[in-house]
Amino acid sequence: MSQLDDLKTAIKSRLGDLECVIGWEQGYDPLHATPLFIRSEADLDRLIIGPLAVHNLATYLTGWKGKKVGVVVKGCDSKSVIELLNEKLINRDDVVIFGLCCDGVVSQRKIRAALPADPGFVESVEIGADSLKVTVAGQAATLRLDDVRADKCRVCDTPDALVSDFLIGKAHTPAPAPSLKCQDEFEAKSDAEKFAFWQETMGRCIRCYACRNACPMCVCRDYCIATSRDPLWVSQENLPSENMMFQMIHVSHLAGRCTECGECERACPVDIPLMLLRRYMNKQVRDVFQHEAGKALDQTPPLLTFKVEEERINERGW
Amino acid sequence: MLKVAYYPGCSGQGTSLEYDTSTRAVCKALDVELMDIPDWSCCGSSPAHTVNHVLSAALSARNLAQVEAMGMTKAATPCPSCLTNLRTASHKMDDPEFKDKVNALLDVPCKNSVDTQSVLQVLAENVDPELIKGKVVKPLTGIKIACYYGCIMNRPPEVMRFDHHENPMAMDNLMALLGAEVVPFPLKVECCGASYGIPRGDIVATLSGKLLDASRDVGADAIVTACPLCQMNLDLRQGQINDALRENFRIPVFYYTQLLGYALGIDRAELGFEKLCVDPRLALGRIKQPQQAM
Amino acid sequence: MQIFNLADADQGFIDEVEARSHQNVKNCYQCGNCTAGCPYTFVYDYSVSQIMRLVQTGQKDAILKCRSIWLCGSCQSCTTRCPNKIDVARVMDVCRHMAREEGYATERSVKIFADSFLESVERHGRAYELGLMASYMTRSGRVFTDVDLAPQVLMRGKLPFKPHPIQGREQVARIFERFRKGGKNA
Amino acid sequence: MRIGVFICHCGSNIAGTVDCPSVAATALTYPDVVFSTDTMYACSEPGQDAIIQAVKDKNLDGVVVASCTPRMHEQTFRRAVERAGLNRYMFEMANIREHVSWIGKTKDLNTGKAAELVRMAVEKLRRNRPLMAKRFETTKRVLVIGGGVAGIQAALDCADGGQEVVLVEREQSIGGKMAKLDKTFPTVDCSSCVLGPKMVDIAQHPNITLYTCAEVESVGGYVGNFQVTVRRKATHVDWTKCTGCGLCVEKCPSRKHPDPFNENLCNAPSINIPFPQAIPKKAAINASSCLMLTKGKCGLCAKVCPVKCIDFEQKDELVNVDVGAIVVATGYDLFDWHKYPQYGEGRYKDVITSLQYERLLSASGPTGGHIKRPSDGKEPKNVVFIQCVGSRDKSVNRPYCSGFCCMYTAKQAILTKDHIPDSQSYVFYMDIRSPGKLYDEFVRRAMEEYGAQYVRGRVAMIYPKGDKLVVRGADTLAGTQVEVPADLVVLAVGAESAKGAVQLGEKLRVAPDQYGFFVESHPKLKPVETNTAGVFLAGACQGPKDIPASVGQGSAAASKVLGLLSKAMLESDPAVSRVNPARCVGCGKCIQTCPFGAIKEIQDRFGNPKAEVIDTVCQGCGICTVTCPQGAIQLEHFTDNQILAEVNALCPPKMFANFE
Amino acid sequence: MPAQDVRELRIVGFLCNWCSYGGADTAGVGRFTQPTDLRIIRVPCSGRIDPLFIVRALMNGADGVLVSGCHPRDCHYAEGNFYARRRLEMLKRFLPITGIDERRFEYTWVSASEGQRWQHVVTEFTRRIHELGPAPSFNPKSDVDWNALAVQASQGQGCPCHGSIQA
Repeated sequence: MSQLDDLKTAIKSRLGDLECVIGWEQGYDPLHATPLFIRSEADLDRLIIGPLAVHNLATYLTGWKGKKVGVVVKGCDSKSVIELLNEKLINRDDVVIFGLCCDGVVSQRKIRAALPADPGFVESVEIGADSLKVTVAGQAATLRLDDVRADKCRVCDTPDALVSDFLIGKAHTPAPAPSLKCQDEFEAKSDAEKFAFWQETMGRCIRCYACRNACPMCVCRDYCIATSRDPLWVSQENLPSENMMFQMIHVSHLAGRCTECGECERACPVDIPLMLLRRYMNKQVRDVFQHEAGKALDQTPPLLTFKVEEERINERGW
Repeated sequence: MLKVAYYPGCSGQGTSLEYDTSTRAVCKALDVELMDIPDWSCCGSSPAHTVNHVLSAALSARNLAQVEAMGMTKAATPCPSCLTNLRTASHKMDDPEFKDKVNALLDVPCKNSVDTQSVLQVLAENVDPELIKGKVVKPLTGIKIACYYGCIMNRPPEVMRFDHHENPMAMDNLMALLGAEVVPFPLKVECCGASYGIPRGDIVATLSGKLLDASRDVGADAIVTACPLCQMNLDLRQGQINDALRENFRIPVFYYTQLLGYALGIDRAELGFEKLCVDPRLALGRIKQPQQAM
Repeated sequence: MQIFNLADADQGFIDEVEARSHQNVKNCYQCGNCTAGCPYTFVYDYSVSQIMRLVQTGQKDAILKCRSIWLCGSCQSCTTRCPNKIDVARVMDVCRHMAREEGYATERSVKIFADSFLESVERHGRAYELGLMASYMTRSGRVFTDVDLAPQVLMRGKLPFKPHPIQGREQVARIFERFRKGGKNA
Repeated sequence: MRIGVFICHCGSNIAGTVDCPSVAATALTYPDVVFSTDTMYACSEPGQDAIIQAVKDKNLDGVVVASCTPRMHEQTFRRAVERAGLNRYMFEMANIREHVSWIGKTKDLNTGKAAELVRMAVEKLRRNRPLMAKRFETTKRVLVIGGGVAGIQAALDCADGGQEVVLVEREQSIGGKMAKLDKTFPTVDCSSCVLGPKMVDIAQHPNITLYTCAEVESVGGYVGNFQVTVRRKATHVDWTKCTGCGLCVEKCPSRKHPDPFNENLCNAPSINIPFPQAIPKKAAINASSCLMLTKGKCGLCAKVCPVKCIDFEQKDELVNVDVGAIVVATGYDLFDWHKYPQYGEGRYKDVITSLQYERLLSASGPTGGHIKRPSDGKEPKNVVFIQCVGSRDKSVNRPYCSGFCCMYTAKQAILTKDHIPDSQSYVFYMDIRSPGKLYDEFVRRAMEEYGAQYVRGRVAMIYPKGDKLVVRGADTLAGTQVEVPADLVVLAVGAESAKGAVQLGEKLRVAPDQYGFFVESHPKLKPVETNTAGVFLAGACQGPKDIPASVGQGSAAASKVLGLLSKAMLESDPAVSRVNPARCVGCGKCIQTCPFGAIKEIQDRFGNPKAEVIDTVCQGCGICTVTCPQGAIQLEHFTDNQILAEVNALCPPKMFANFE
Repeated sequence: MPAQDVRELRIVGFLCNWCSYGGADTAGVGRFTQPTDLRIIRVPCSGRIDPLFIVRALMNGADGVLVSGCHPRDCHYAEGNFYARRRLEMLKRFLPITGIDERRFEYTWVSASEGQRWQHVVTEFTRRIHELGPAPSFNPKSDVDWNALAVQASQGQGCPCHGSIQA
């Protein structure tokens, strides 16, 4: 049986106890997926998985807190689930986790860039072993999956769900690249270049909060301090400094909690490479606290605890 | 089968030949393979580190680099003096700056990836006591032994990382395992006078004299050591000590490997009892023959 | 006894001992545990704790001229037992290095023995015990050293008559060569 | 809002390098400032009166004073504005003396800086709001933890002051370490003669409830209203019936476990009364060695007991106690000298601790007060004392001085000579620490009158030779190595924190220092207070102390307790954290990080979890405010908006740059 | 003192009330002269210092931000500086990716008795900030002449925001 069939069987076996199970279905065209909230067996027919199922469905879990739901997660998404569990933002008893062994997902942005012109509506998509055939207006283009793979998949060391009630698919032995070229290149830039870069990108930001809303760890929702008057951290001026302030709030609240699922960057309508900030912060957290959010159950986020002697914080000679 | 790179040390070629041969023999009997380090050189011993620490480390590091060339990470030496030099060199080379200085003196740089242990540590930590017990054919029942470890095999503990720095027990345990009666020897880690035998024989006479005196006090038939220098001071110089202190010690001083080999029934020729200066026969005679022991 | 003017303390000396030994001699509070355990105290002119004190007060001359630093056997008793975790034996070593560099050899026979030993290593790659003895006796003029032991040693074949030169002795010799070029900063 | 600003000259202290009238003039341009003036001494009576007058005349609802540091006069001015009818929190201070006039040399730079600090204070004040202290009733009862001499003193003083006291002691009898001592320095009077009557007072005082064989299980609540659970461990003897006749002790056939009261020098019967003066004088069974409890046969004690009080079925009992204040007097323990391998690690029987030596000296001890060495019972002639065993030694992580060892060693040297006139004592020491009334004289007497040989140096090793122990040390004054053939070696072991102190500290929310001693509020000015209101320290649990210092602290802690409970109602500081339940998502992060347990989880009326601050427990640190991503919990008087207002006052957002 | 020879720069300090603010007071009482650029905000505890305050100051154009609390283990609230240390260390390490020179932010520990140490910290930090010079503004200068628009608005010439529409 295929991975999808296995998944459907597993979901079927538990659907009775659950309000719904969150999965993916085809969106407005065959290239784009959208979340699917499975409430009956009939809904199962629409369920899809595979390289187009990009959304991190863990984002929806806090919204269902207090109700019993199921969720389908890839390896990366499962880290978000773990982090939510560790922070007691969801209850393990209330969530049935259908974990996938994932072969990676695509970046819509890269597909768009790889096609000759903006595709608009895609007629059909055929997924091969290592290629993707996209047909737009009768014209078919074949893309190598490797070329359009999401950045996070290039450095993924957790393709298989780390926590699950059902683990579906064949387990991997991942050998990820140590780092991303784009990240290394950006970090190597001078302060002035980086500063100018963020000035420019933040000038582009329209503060639509899509990055925040897509983030599984942003649990404040309506009470985000970026949009409140008390406290009033960010003015409503559409200035790069205010936009940057908002991003700094986001990154600061994610310090030690971000699982690098990449949803913020994916959701950004003006293509701000937010993962540059996320990955850099996570690197610092790893260096100092040897902590990786979502990698293990029962971890405390490092900023919610301390050690009397911090082995890796060397106070500077003042 | 456990394999370790083997560094015999210069004295193993001369004054402590019997330590080298007996060490090789017992290791073979206990399934520990000693792989000779090709073309090893002198570690510099104490003269080198009293002249300069980098020079001393470089002389040791050349050998560590040889071990690295063998593709090995674990080395063993019977001699505590060599051990100290090799381990101290490694320890100091943990500081990259120091390591650079050392490598500047070498033809082949040392990566500092080798952990050197004494053969005693290798035996104590890797060979199952039950295995040894099972191989004993001549238990040492009847002989009273004082185990003397010397000053540097366990000190300083941060560098040597073996056994206990004030009251080491590895040899005690081994000898007891072989059936000997181990007497509580209070000066296990006191210095014997080290390399001052030649330039300042008086020092050795005093310090080694104290050790002989203490071993007599606790009623030992023999002393067991793990150090060529200690053995030489206590054994070869016992006559000098007697002259200097107007004493009449006649206490044989064995290498632990000799008695271990004896108990395992290894050919006497490989154990070199005849090389001991103080006649060991009386002491060995106290060992009850197996049938008597039963 | 001479009066030492504390204002004459040689700070450069203190700094150099600390830098070369990687020890903070100011940590020493003179409890005497090093002296208490030192087996060589009976032949010293200054006890170990006094050496530490002289370093603390920058009395360079007194230290470099003294006998004790040559007689330390590096048995590690002081280092192991120091309540302030000072590597005292290393400080003693460094004092001896500095004394050597400045041409002191208060305990001449010890220096000659060490020199003879290293010369043997430099020449053969390994210590050649018989050659070393010969060299020592010639240099020190103490030709009767241990002659009483000769019969026992030779009879038991404890000293080979020929050195065991090694193939890499050139490499070893180069270590010494480079060291001499680099001087004390090696 | 109507704000008044007062710029203080502080004589020439400020006016010397700050143009105060110019600062006052600038302040008038700040938003909401309706009145601004400079004044010679704002803190003086006329200065304060002028402020009060201005509040009334100008109808002000907030006041800024720019003068010295708020650490000096914030309280003064708060009281002044209160007298003027304003809430005390409608006041801000700008520090233009310590932070401006006294450190900057250039007058115009100083003046500019002062004006900005005033601006900052004004902007903060604009976001202040009146805060009211909460008043609450207290439970008039005190818990004293630990029945050593410090705890005994604290308990008696509190009880005499009219408060009910619950005294909890872990051991079977109160008395602590002092009860084990033979004599005390520097008077050499009998320890039990001094302590005994106080112990009896504890037993007889109508205000004191004593629980021995008991430990604090949990502590809830806060100053004025703590809820404490005490675990009374099973003694297997009904203490309401036991008369302490001792018949059971006499008949008990099981005498195999070491006697802790006698520092394990001898064995004790399995049912025992630890010492003749024990309070309470009741027998208790050691469950780990009692034949009946381990093997199910014997029961001799039950047979001989005239009042039939033996109860082999007895279980631990939990007792709940409500108290208003807690005194911690858990004392210290002895350093484990086995960490020094050079002293033989216990291989040599005649190397003993100073407290074991006290038991040998004591007439109620295992040798009846005759000094007999443990190995062969012989009377020692050469006795060597080694000081600083586990004190002033970084290598065993005990860099501190235990403070009393020098003194008790001198005492023991004197007593040794008293007991064995032809004996010789040797004391290895590093420095003699004897500051105290008649203390140094006492040490001198040990040397001068009793001939104790004091040797300045540590001991490197002890080794046996024949039936002697050779002690090898240094005489650093002579610069030599020395050896003493000793018959008995007494180690002056240092003090370390009591076992279980760290765990108790967690229950009480009193932080231990890195060595496990409890941290006082202020090392100079609040030595018996802790940072947890209502919890006080007495004796060696705060750091090594001798008897008079412990007793002094016991009394000091008692006076703090009496002062606290003498008030009918307590007031809490209103500058505490407050939760905006609308913003709180109930994630509990604030609860996790609060060092004081001042935040609890509640449920709103929809059953959603929310955080709630217990005003009287919150200490106002603000860790929670930074922890909360929603900004739902705000530290009053230091809210995000208040601090942001200060930041914005100092660094006006750059969007205004174009207007420059 | 070079800092005083040139125009003052904008340096914001966040100090805990119990140790560092007291230390700054002690420096004042001891008349330990310091550069005047620093403005101190008093908070109860370094644990109250949200790293975002520092970001806010930097975004507002502060040239330097200095944070100081009680030495580790000496926190008046037992644990505040332990949390602060983690939070502030993360911020300091993070700044480089934003292109803001991390040397513009520093955190340290000064006790109430360490007046001289406080003088040293302030002097050195101010010297460093002057070496770095004024911080670049995150907001590029606007093309819009706000002053002119404000004048227009005050003269009743319509809403400046919609000036272009009118034109």
